[in-house]
Amino acid sequence: GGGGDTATQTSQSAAPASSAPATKGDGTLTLGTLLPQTGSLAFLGPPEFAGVDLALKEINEAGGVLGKPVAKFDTDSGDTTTNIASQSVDKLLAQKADAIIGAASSSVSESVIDKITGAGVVHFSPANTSDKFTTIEDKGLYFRTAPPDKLQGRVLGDLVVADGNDTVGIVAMQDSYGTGLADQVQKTVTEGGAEVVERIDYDPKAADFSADVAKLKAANPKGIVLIGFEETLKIVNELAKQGMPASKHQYYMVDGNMSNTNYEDLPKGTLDGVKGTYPGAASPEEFRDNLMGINKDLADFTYAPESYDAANLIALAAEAAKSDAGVDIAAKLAEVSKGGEKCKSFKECVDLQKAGTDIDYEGVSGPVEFNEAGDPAVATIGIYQYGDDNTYPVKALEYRTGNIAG
Amino acid sequence: MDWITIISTTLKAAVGVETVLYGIAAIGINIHFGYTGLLNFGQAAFMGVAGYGLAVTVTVLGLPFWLGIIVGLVAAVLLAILLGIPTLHLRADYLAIVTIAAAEIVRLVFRSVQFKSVFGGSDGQRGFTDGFYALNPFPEGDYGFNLGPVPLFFNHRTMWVLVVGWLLIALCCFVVYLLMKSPWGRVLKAIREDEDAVRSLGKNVFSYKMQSLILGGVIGSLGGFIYGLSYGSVQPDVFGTETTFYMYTMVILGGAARVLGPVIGSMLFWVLLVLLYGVLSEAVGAGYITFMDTNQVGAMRWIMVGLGLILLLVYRPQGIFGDKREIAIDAR
Amino acid sequence: MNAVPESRQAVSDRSAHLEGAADAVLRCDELIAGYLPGVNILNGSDLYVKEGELIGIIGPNGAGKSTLLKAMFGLVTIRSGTVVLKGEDITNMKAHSLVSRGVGYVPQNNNVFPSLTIEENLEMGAFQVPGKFKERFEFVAELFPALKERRKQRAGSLSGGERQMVAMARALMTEPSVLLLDEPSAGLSPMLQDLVFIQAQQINKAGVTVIMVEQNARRCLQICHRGYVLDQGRNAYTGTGRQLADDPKVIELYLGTLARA
Amino acid sequence: MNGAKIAVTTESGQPVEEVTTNAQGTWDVQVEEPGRYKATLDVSTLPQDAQIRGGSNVRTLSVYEGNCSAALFALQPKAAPGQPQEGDSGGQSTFWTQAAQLTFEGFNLGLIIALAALGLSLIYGTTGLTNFAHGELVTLGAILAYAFNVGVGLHLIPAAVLAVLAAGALGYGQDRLFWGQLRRRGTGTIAMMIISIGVALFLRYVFLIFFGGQTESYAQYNGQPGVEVGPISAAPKNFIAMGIELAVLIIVGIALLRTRTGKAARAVADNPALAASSGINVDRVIRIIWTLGGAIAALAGIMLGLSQNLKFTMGQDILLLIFAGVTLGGLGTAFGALVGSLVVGLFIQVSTLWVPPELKSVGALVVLIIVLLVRPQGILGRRERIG
Amino acid sequence: MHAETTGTDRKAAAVAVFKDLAREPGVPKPDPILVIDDVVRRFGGLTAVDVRHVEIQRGSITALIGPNGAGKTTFFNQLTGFDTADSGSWTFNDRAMNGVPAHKVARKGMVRTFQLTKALSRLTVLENMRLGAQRQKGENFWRALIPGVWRSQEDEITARAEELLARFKLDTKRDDFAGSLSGGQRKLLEMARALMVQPELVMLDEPMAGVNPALTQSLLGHVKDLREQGMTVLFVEHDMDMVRDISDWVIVMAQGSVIAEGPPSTIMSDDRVIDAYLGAHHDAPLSDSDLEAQLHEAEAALEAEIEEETQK
Ligand SMILES: Nc1ncnc2c1ncn2[C@@H]1O[C@H](COP(=O)(O)OP(=O)(O)OP(=O)(O)O)[C@@H](O)[C@H]1O
Ligand SMILES: Nc1ncnc2c1ncn2[C@@H]1O[C@H](COP(=O)(O)OP(=O)(O)OP(=O)(O)O)[C@@H](O)[C@H]1O
Ligand SMILES: [Mg+2]
Ligand SMILES: [Mg+2]
Repeated sequence: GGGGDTATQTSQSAAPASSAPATKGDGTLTLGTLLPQTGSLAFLGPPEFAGVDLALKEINEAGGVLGKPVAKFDTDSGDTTTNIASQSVDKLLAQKADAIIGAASSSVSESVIDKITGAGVVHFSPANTSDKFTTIEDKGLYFRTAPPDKLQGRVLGDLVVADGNDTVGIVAMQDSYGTGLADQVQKTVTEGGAEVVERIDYDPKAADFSADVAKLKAANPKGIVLIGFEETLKIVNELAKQGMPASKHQYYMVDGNMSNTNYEDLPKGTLDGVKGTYPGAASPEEFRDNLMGINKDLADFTYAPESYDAANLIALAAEAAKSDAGVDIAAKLAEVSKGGEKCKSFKECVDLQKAGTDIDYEGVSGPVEFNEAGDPAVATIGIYQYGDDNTYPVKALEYRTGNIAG
Repeated sequence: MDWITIISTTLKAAVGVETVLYGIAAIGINIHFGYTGLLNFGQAAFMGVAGYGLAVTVTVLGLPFWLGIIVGLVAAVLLAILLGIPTLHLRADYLAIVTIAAAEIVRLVFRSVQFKSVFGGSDGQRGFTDGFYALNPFPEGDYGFNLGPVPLFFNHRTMWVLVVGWLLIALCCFVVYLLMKSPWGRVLKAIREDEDAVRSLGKNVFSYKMQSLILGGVIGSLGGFIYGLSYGSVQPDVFGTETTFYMYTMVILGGAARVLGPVIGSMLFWVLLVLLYGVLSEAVGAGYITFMDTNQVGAMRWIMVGLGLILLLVYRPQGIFGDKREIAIDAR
Repeated sequence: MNAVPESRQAVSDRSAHLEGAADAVLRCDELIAGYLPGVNILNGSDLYVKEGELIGIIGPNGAGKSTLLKAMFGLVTIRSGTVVLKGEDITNMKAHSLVSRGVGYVPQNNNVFPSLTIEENLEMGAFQVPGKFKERFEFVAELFPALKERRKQRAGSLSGGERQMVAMARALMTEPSVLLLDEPSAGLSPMLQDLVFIQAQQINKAGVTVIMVEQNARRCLQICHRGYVLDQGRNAYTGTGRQLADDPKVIELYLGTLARA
Repeated sequence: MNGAKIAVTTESGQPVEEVTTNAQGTWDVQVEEPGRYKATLDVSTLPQDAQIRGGSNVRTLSVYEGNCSAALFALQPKAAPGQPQEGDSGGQSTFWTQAAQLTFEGFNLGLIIALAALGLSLIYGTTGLTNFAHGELVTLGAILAYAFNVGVGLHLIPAAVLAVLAAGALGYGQDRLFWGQLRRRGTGTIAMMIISIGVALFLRYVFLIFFGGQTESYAQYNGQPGVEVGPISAAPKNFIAMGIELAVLIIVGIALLRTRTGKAARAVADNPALAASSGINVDRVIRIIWTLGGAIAALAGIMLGLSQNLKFTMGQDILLLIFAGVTLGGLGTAFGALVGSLVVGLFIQVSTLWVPPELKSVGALVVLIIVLLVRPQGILGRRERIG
Repeated sequence: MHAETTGTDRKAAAVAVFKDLAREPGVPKPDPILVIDDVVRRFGGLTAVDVRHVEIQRGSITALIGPNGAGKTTFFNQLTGFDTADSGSWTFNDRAMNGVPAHKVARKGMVRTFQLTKALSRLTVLENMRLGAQRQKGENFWRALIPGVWRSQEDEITARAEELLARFKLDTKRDDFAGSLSGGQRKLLEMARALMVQPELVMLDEPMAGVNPALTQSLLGHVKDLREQGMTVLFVEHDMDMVRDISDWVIVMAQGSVIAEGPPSTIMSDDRVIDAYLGAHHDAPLSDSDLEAQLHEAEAALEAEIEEETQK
């Protein structure tokens, strides 16, 4: 990866003392990424970087933004156990980034949002799901394409109930993604008349998950909702070990743990019949092929679509604003995301824009329409089902689109 | 290669917020470990209870900022007492494991779903800094100067944090300097060497250890405040064992039982971290290094940091300021 | 560190001293050694010991007696000078390989393994000759019956004197041909002190070369063939044990008159 | 359930529609507006012997624009009057089943920790080095086995054997080329401790580069289904792994107590200079210990990987537990490490009977603190003499 | 001999006091500073200390002797609060002291040294000494912050420390780390540091083992001076010359209990003491004839051994 990152830094004359955040821009749209290369979410880094890289490749092939190729600087967000994200942001700001894509972890984003938005730069996360960001003070500069857990939780909860699971167990990773989604599922499921007999929030760093599963087993739910990231593999193993295979209990998964190629190594039929919800209207297959073109080693695709959409949206907003300054981009982001002629790729959209048409970018991760808080307002959730080979087919069982707020 | 950015970020890191907050907390560790020989591996917990004390007081209870600071300090003192009473009678290695365990307990409780309404779960708390920034004497804008072509600027918020932080560091160092030259400090150092001997000379070892634990813990808590105030938020995982390990590294890098050791160690650590990353990521970005991709730069940085640490200590086991003679004395 | 007593009469001249060294089992020449960089503790001491000799080294505290033994035994780095054992240069050779060449050593401090039992301590003494353990164990158990009773007790819980016995016994496990003893009688009851000195003599009679550092100087000089007085890292006096014990200068500076009173 | 009547009303009570369930027991109502609706099941239309679980026959749902919303009325056989409701009984036996399972899991985890702790304890015991890189040695073993297993394509068993051998060799090399050199230079144990943090960082991120950030599993024994043994259900691999772990622990423990090299190792731990004076080749003993420690750590890693899959931080994640186990048992004793680790493992797992699993380490750590307060020298440690 | 020449009332007084005392274990003294009753300490099956009744006379120098492992050090540990006795009680200056923690014992004026020395390795010799001084103003946290408060006291302490160091021949080592001292020097430091406390009762555990005899002799003079200043000294020692020279009274322990008490001259000829402790060659330094005899003995034994070997 990393093609086309050569930034033109010659224009970087000394910054004038006590200058207000740049509002004009320097003519080049500079993107910074603040994504996990290390730390506990390091496995999310490759797909996210690949998503951004893919978008950038397409944008620059289509002529760039404002007539110039888009520059990009990659940095490491680490995780919250080290404070390197802050240093990374310093670097990106020093390099005059106009928008920063990241971070994966809500906690990390929270720790740097003041710094980023304080500098008048767009803070655009492909993965934050914490509901704090809806109300956070962000000067209107914070956006996210993250999978909206309210809608997904609702769809998933509904699915669980509709499948006739009167007793449900929820096993959720203990962070804002896991607990947010789990709360929504629990609410929907309970409303729907089923009983959540066990809700387990686990520490993703725990040495093992046998106690968590033993607890679940004691409650013996009919349906089991697994919410988390790739450590779900361990839980699936543990479920099999403790005699709760997918053939006896109906498992449900979510976007965070569905797109992991490691399941293919499980014995045939381990995940047969498991259902899951995944945001995005399109079949992910073609997109995945494109991503593999960027990074052939990808084994997990979580948040790649969201990252891709983030980069595209920023670029389109910059085009619409005719400026690469963060504040200007932020002002246009909502506009390009909704209300206009629908278009799906940067090239298509930018051509429409050049023709003076109002556009509505429809992303890989969903329709992406921003509300005032910078959160996506509409989303499409696909429902998939695993087959005997532990993979799910290209085609979803069904798609549900809805307003996230309800 | 964007050398200007690399140099600028590196130089800023040398005095930046992270250097300050780790440096302060490391001064506390130096009191514990360097002077008294207490293996406190739970310094992060002192930072944590302080940060959370402040955050919870302001956001959950809605009390003013300075009250939050008081609550944080009291929390740190209480933690010290709570940790100290049972463990200070034990051998040093047991104190280590108990403090690690206590720190983990504190962290896990902060991040737990059970107490989410108080501590905010894994995302922590935010929105408690207004009181602090209301005191900011710097009008909005950037402050700094150009070092040749290298711009060195901080915005007004950072400036305020840095001024307060470095003043605190200066104060702490001064206090440590005074104390460690005094008979009080002598007792601490003696306890580090052999408790029984000190006891036989009529000093209340437990009381001194407790004083040391509290003092170091309170200084550590200042680091926690700086963290919360500069980042505008507190998160549980920041206060993990890793943080404490890094602070130990800083203390040893600078030279244990030296007044300025932890501060210099912290500077060195962050400079190393930022410089290596700047050079590596720029080299990869500019295509000078082709055997790595973006995803590996972060890892490569830590590999180099690991190597750097190893080399520094191999060639200067006593740290920057340490006394070679002291190392040569067999502590066994 | 430099003020050497002026009256180095007995060894005023190195060559005179070393005349006898021709057929020495172990000899040190001009040893310079120390612990900290730049600080020498031994400032060129010479020593030799002939086959079957019993040598005593005495001197004030901090003179470098223990350092000299450690240097010979490879536990302190020698900065210049040589140590020769039976014609072989053993300067800075590792301690364990000296043990296999038949040198035994009883350190002054920290001379037991605290977490090992007495029996295991002795077993470690016979590390290179495990086959002989039983036989030698019987031998030392007879010398120090207290040890046999306590064979399962950890050395860390022993009294000061009991440790000293273990230390001595440990060194006797290998049947060394050269034995270096650093204050073997310190901390022992008068009865056991007697035993140690007698034993040293006996061992020596059986053909073992013994070098003994002692603060129980009078006793030491009484039994040794030749003695060295070490001061500030140099040999201040040498002579036969009797000569030294009667030398008024030596008495005044190093022996004191207490026992004579 | 066929033929049950369900009435759907808006929240305020205006009727929307009434439906009867079809043969599959499902029903469907189309509503015009998004909002909150009530669905009420007419209990009288249910079969005689069935009742609604939970009792309430009303479901209040939110229906959103363009979406459907499901409501479920779960039925259960009506209990004969006077008989206790099903679900209350059997609570006791589930508790004990769960307790049995958790105890088993406690041993399972405890043995793995013990194995890792043994390696740490050996190295700490002989060299005084608090090795913060030990977690990475554990990871190293797991990853080496992965490389032989998935990379080279060997079956896991020969791959594991190779990995343990290789890790032993690397342990030897580490001491030979690195730690041993440091010792020779007279580097103090504190400096070495910090150096080990450096080594840990170095290794961990080398793993990240070569292994990647995601979780992987071995090619064999992956997702092995469990078998029921009494109240316990476990995969066969668990039993075998536990057997191997226990055997290794006991053999090494006895070897340390009984063999000459084992005793020499303890002697070196006590006093290296005196050990050398006794004719022990200190460097050689330490090298043997490093070799052994590396190999045992690797075995622990493989076992951990077998039961919990592999990740580049797997060793780091259990390091705290390893330290806890070592300290709890009393520093420097092999059986102490075993007992201490078992206690840690057991408490982590069994405590979840009462505390939420996310806080399971808290339970174990609290116990650790309490034990140390009662027995400051650790479970098997002994007091020293003073003066 | 030093003390004899300056010999004054104290020595005379002590001699007078002890002259008429019965020579039996547990004999009451006219003015005891320390009174010990039924102190027992067991380690597993081993009874290390089992002392019925002992009194230590104020202002005297009392020696505690006994074979290795008799329980002398353990006894010290009990009295000074470093170990908890299984049972027993003792009073110091008529105040009950059992269960009092070690540092309080020291503050009350009862200070001990350690047989296996405890040098504070990474403090200089001078700092080691200074630490011994009591009631230092600068040892309080808040006062430590204001150097003016403690500076002058520190100077006094330093002066006193340097005086003692000179006497103990450690003045050249003043600024070296205590960890770099030789074995004998550590012993000296251990004792000098205890004297910095200026205790009423100083308990020395084998203070002179490993100390050069010439120096020992001059230090004994110092100890006698201490007695002149009113200090009470209780010491453990295996060097009979020293015991004979300075002690006013000797207590003998064996297998944990006190088996005999008496003035040095008579105790050395007590049969039990000779059997249990002194052995055959106790009374005088070996004369040459003794030595010869010994040698012959040894030779004979050796020959017998060799013969045995050869016969096998
Ligand atoms: N912690 C302990 N555990 C077991 N036994 C012990 C312990 N401490 C001391 N002992 C035993 O108690 C006895 C008395 O020991 P103590 O150190 O008091 O002897 P001592 O009279 O001082 O002898 P020495 O003259 O050799 O110093 C010894 O036999 C010793 O082995
Ligand atoms: N580990 C060490 N580091 C630094 N200096 C040391 C060390 N050990 C001893 N010395 C110094 O070396 C000198 C000689 O010490 P050594 O132990 O050889 O004396 P010694 O003659 O054996 O005295 P003693 O009779 O007291 O045992 C002393 O001045 C001491 O301070
Ligand atoms: Mg010596
Ligand atoms: Mg003793």
